Amino acid sequence: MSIKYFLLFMLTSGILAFSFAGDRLDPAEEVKKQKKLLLEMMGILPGDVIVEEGKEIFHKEGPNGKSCASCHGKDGKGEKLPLVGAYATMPKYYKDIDMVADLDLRVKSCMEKYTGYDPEELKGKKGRKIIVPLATYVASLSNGMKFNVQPRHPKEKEMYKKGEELWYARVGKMDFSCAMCHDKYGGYRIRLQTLAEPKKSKVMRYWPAYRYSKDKMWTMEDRIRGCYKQIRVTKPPFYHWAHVALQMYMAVNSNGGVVEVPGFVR
Amino acid sequence: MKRILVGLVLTVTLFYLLYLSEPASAGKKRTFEEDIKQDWAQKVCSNPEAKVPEELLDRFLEEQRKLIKYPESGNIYGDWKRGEKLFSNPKKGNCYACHCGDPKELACGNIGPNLRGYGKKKKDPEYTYRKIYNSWAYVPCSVMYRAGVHGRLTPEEIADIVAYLHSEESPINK
Amino acid sequence: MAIGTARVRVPKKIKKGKPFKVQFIIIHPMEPGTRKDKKTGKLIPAHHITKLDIKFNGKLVTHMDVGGAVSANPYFAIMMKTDESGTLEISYEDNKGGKWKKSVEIKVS
Amino acid sequence: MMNRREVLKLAGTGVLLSTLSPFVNLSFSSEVEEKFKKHVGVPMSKVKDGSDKIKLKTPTIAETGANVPVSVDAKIPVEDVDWLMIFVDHNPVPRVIKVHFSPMNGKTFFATRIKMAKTSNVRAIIKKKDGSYLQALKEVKVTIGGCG
Repeated sequence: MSIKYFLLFMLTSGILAFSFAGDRLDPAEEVKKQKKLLLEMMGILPGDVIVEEGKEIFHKEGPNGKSCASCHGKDGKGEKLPLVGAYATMPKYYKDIDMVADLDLRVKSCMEKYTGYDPEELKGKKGRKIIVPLATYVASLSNGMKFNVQPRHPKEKEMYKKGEELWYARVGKMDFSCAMCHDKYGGYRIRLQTLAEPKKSKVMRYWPAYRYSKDKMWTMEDRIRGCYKQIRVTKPPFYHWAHVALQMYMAVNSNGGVVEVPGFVR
Repeated sequence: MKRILVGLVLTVTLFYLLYLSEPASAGKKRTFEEDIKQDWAQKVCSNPEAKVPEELLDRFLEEQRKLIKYPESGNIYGDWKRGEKLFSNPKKGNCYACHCGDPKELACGNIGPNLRGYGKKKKDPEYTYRKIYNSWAYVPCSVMYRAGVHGRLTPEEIADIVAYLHSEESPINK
Repeated sequence: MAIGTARVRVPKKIKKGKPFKVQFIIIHPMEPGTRKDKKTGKLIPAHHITKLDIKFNGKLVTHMDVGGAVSANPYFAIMMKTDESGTLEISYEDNKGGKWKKSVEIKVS
Repeated sequence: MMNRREVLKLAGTGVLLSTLSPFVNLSFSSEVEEKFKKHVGVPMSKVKDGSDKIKLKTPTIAETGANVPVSVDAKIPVEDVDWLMIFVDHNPVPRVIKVHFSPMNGKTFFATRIKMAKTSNVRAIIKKKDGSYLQALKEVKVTIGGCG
């Protein structure tokens, strides 16, 4: 994570660098222009390229000769097991793995189970290079559709409950919960960054998202890990139940939101 | 003889300091599960309103007050220049994440009140110290983290921040 | 994503002799070589695009000397004009010997 | 009229400043000037202000230095332009990119996204084919991000 160190370096030096004699800009307003300018300038967003990469992986045969498309059809539009609209119903209970899975976990488990990928290949950061683009592509197949997650299976209900608990749980050395920053103080600023309001903005509809401050595509699992790191709590490993639980809670709160993946966020 | 004694004392202090600087769990990686374990107060605050139920309020406040400790020197008014660094440093106090104060700091948040001119409000520095050490002793379940309780700032460091907020010399009050 | 992959965007309708915008991004880490590794404290070796040529029907339109401070997955935009249809070819190389090409057809009306 | 004491005070300050300045003030800007000369090829003083002709667009405050959009739109016929350089004073390597145009460009336009190490001037420097230099300059403040 070299970029993180680079950021740290320039941010700390940035603090020393201000001298604003005379000009009366509202920093909070000025800062929004960066995103606007980026969006204006770009005929193409890097996120779109990553979706294309995911599409390639989707149609590429795995070690046992099958690709995702073998089961789900070309572009996920197969008659059996179509993926169009699937993301708008996730997280969800899957019988074959007897688990409630979020996007990342489902993609990973499918690759291991049906296309013969070596689980070792999909582990850790190396695996993220395959799973993130693929997950983004799969999610983008639901673009334009409305989120509709209704926990019915007992395990789904349990996940929702755990997610809600985690959402409100004050934890760690900074006593934060998701809710403190994103419900109660949503819309306020930490430094110059306006705190997102995931429930109001129906957050799941625009994740996975491209983060321009990191030049990287992030799934919601990456985002949740980032949040915990920022509140000084050890990050849950990828595909941990906490990701599924929190996304179950946020997904229900995103119901009705129209999927638009990948999003474009700071 | 004297020298040996001094040496012994120094060694012991050194080891003690080493012991202090490394928590028992050093070497072992902390896990998410360990880190989301809550203390009683955190549990009480974990509700959508972030409020302490009426019947628990007295116990809550009393417990939180008891957690406040003072610097060994007894001095709660430190060095404002050191305080400024602690206040600004994103890896230490990071107070500017939520508060504005020095007008030179553009990148300041608005979750907490603007602290510009705080020293002129004639607040008791001891109150300031206690509030930073444990905000929950004053505002139960506040979003302001309990810097002293969790050891994110030492009592001496908090005293420096108190000076930064109160001193006439400090850019907060100039 | 495979390093060096590019995506180019040109307007759908291009008029003869009228300047139009060519935008493209290239997937590349653009490591400037001035950053330190967090763990080892050592400099991370530079790995960035150094040269880029935009040619139209074999003729050089724009040449760029690219430094490491261009953002990761770099984006570039230029204007160009032409009286004839043809092939726009973007070729680029990095300091580690990577060389790539990307072509798009341009039709003027 | 100044009285004697004031004159003395002024003189004293002058001496103090002149002894200090080589260490404090000038060292930084001269470093930039040195780098400028190295990368641009001419001293800063040879480059004229062209802000009326060169439209340089950047955010004034950047919430991340990793990705600062920069676009240059110059009212100078592209036939007259030799090259355009984006130069960031306080980057470890100030020369970000050098773009050589041709008449086929039709317009002197360029846009990209750049990394900025810290708050700094961003310059768009144009060398014209007649050997003259023009520049437009903007300060971009790079700010500290969120939770540290």
